[in-house]
Amino acid sequence: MNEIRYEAPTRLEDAVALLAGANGVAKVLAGGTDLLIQMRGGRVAPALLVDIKGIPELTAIVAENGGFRFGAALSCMELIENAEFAAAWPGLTDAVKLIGSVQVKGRASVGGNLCNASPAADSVPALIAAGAVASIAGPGGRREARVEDVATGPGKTSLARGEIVTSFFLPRRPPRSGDAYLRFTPRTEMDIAVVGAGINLTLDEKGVCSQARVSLGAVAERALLVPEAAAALLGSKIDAPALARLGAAASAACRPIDDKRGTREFRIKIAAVLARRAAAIAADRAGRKN
Amino acid sequence: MADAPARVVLISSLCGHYTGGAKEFEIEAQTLYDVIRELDARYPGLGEHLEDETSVAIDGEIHEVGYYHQLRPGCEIFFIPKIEGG
Amino acid sequence: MAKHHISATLNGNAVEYLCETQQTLLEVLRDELHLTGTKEGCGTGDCGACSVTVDARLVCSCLVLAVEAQGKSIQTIEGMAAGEHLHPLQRKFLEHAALQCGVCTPGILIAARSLLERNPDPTEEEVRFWLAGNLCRCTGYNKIVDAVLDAAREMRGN
Amino acid sequence: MDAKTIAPDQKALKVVGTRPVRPDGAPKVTGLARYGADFSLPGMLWGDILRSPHAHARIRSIDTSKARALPGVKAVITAADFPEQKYEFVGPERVAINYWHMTRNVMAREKVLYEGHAVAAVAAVSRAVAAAALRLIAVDYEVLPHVIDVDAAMAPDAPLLFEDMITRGIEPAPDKPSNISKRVELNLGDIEAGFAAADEIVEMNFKTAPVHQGYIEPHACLARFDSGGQGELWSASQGHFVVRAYTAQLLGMNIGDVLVHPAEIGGGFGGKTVIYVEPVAAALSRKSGHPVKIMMSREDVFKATGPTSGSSMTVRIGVKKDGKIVAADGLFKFQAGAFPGSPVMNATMCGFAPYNIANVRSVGYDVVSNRPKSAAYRAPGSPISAFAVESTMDAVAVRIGMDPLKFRLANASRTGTPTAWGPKHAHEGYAETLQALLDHPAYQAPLAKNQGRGVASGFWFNNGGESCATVHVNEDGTVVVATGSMDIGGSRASMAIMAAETLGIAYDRVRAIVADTASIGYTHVTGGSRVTFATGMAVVEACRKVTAELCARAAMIWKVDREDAVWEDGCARHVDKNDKGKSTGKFEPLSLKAIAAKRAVTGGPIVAEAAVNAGGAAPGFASELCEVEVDPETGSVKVLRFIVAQDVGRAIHPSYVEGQLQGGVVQGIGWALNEEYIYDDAGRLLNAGFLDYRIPVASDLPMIETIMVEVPNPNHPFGVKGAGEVNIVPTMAAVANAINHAIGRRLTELPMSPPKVLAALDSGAKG
Repeated sequence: MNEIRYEAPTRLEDAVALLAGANGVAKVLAGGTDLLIQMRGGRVAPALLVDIKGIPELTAIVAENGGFRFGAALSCMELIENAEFAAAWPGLTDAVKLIGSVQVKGRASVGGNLCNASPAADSVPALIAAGAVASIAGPGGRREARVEDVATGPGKTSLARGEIVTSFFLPRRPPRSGDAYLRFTPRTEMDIAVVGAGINLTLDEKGVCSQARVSLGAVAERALLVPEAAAALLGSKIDAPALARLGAAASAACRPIDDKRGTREFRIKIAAVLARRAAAIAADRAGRKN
Repeated sequence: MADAPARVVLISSLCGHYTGGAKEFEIEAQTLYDVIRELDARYPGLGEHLEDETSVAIDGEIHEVGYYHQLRPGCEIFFIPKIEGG
Repeated sequence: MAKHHISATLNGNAVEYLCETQQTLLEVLRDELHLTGTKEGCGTGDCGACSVTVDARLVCSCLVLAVEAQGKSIQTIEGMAAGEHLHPLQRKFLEHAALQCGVCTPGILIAARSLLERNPDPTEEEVRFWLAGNLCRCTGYNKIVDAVLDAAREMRGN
Repeated sequence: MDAKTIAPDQKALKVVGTRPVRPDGAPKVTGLARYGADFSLPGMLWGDILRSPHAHARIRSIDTSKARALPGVKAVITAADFPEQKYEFVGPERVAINYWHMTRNVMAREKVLYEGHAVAAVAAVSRAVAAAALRLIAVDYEVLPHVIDVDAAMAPDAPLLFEDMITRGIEPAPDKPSNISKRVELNLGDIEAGFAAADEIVEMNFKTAPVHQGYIEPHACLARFDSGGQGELWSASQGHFVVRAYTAQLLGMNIGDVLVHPAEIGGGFGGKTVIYVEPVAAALSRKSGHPVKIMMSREDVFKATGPTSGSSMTVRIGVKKDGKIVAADGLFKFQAGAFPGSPVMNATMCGFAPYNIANVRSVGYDVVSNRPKSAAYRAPGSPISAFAVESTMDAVAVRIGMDPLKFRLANASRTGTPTAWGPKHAHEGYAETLQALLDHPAYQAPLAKNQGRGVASGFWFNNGGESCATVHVNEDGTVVVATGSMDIGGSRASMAIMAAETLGIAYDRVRAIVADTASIGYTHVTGGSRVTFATGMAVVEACRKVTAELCARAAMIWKVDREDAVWEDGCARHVDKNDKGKSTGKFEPLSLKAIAAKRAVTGGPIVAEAAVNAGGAAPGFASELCEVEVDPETGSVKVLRFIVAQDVGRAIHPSYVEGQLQGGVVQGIGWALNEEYIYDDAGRLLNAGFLDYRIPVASDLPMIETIMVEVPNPNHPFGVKGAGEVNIVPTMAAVANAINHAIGRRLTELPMSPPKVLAALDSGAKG
């Protein structure tokens, strides 16, 4: 039996040093809800596990420049139980609520959801739409990256050896902004997104869309930022024609596969439906007058 | 005294195997034992098949095959497939 | 190999155990500590039969490494009743016949208690969504939801 | 949750029909109850099983030497460690026990026939060592072409699982082998003349996916077998007596040398009436000289244990304009899995059973393919044919513009109605379930856009059969009732209720237990909805022997003739047999407790046993109403409301009967909407887990409303018919008919998952 070393450092630099200096496969352990299943299934056989939950800044949630910063290893339950955060980012909160069961959310983290790099990760399209920035620490020091630039493909990230995503920053939004995330699954819960759509937008005094970000999940090798879809909303009152253009742009951006969770054709159709519905919810949250 | 004989029907599609296709019989019997013995006498091996592989409906009531079943004069007996539940 | 020596609190009592890194909390609870009330239904966090709380947080013990429990407080089904006095949820599950085979019951009771600690007056929909991570194949969930709502009513004292 | 008793009570019942707490309740809510995986013994080893990565392959050789050499490994076995079984001829009607097949399913011999098929097993000092040892076993496979789908498996050029299998049930026998293990046919009347007389004929084709029973407890057992040729098993099954018989047979042991302890069972639904791990653990224990525990993983449960069959079906129904059905024709092709034995015979029998039809033909095929061998699942076979028949019935009702419940009522079978399998129906109950739905306000309630309402019905043979019970009167007048029936959902409570009722004492004076295979006589499986009926009859008979004995003891105490003592309301009372058995009042009645106190001086312990082969089980009928809302943009179906009306004969413990109805319906909803096996091109299962094999979760469902129709069965002392199975029979069709009502599209393939519903919406085809 090959031994697995377990370390639970309380200082970030120690964690980085452990990961950078490891010989053999080294894995970051946050919630473990993906990693433990991969280990059980024999898909990963790490020589070292670095448990980062003991590092204070990785499980903190703080206000920063009118925005929010939360630790990458903070459990989903702790995040969604934060009333201020839920009020400020209802769409992202909805997305995090959809990550597995209450039990899974009691362990799983948004950092893990991103770094596991599943194209279907629920929090990722919502983070991308929100314009979230990931803080990363590594042997070369600290850096920042847009969330859409972290995952590069199924199970693959742009993180260098020894790098850890430490926290996410969500900037303050202009007034009359709203975000929403919707996903499609056959069951109401305990399911993996067949398609996910995250939208974050801002309306001007007249109710015209002045800013928008649209992101789609599970329709490509990674969650996509879809500027063409956002463009369909800009300058509109999120009315029927704009929503139709949004749906068309969303479908056009899809490059999905057939798999056990959905067909290519189905995903392309549903992407349009969810994008339209998410945009309507976001607009209402932004205070649109109907 | 000659009671009305029992009407005996074999619906088991296997029975053709033993009876060369014959399916309906009239048999003088007081108990199911008499019926099974009589059929086995006519078609050697059929008796054991009926005991092991079928259930029996006597006037519509379904039972496990048993020698002890008393038969009323003129009753209807169907040997039917065994039902396996979940 | 060198095993980890873990000190934790289990159902209110200090406990120590040895474990290997890859051993889950579920495995240690059942195989080392012989508390078999916590069940393995899937081993992948999809059925909730192994639900326990760690520092009052509801989790699947199949998705927690035993080594992670160092210094933590673990609650299992064996610690739910106070001596001979059943927890109201346990009593209501019996009164409502909310179990058939009963193998999912310990996990559901732990999950339901965790819900009522946060939300003493849940709606039927809130109960159904909170318990979505606990599969039951026998009951269709009806009587489980009834029992949880009734227990909540009693615990609120009306 | 109202219970509707159709027939008036023959006599007032005091305990039957009440809802007491089950005797085994407290251990099950405190975690103390012990299930299959919860037993351990000193020196115990962990067993693990190596499984085939291929759907179909010939085993050239297995090299276990490296595994045996690994420190901590105490035994390694393959099929060579099990005696060969002789090929037994069994009739094509039966879901039969064929040990030649069974031993090969437990451990592959010449070939592996599905991904997950067991090929070898190890026992080691830890789970980790056992897992490592499996990786050291080298199996040389010759991979063969495979076939998954039933229609493909029936094609003339299909790869053969058994090169010498000749279809049974066809005279003369075919000269070529095939994957078709048997053909069955039932006939009533003249099918061609029937259709010739029809004004309208509807014919439709259907496909259903295999679905797993989905019990939450994976198969698990602990075995302690010794070199002296004896052994003990702690096993969670639906029948510890059949586990004993099968295990003894597969190990070449005498039945009497195997003792099986009934662990609590974590769900079965038919899937635990067969064995997988028990003989393997036993063989490992015998070889290693240590106790051995095996727990299946959830992945193994999906890949290697029996789902119910998938199917391909055609149903044709002919009617007169007035709604009278004149002919019905069904073709049912069932996947048996890797070995013969699908429930297709049940399907052919049950499909048209609810209806009075003069001309019926029902043809079934049992077909093997490279997937796990099918096992029983809740009313095996009947829900599958009912999906086809009840969907077609709905289409016929639409075609002739008749209310679907009234259409069924007009054709409902009653006592004396002939059946396709021969005998006439001997019991009522179906029409009452239809009437219960017709009378329900929900049936006429308005529906919103994209909502629809559907109904369907079903039939199932509740079973009887062999059961044993022992009743002991304790020194203090309490009573122990022991039976051989595994308690899978409250049967201890129903046994205690029937005993208390018969003895005339309080429920809490009776304790019901499940005895091991050495402590009670043979009792058939907990399945076929038979326990409350058959084992209940044994319990009542044993209690009556006890009351007779109590009367004899009372007569001795009073020094009167035996015939002058009768048992009434829990007491022996003195009567005058010469005066029409009038009560004399000469002696104070003697309670059970009082007589128990005198047991020694009146002859010693008061104990009675009863062994029955229960006959006269009455069939179960159910009718169901489903309301759905369909999302026209995604094809997602939400069940808004569900009502099940089932004839249960009599509900002994109504809460547990309601639970059976609710549970069966929800399993049917999963079967209807999401559950399926997804295979890749190599025949490997892609969704072997609860994440992607989607059984319903609490938030998917509404409350399931139950109507317990009670038309008592005169053949049971309390009128029991059986409640466990028929509730799942109509469900898939009820959902499909509701979807058709909502969107005007007839879904004919299960599951009716969102992509299929959306495709139907996008296609022009109106249902």
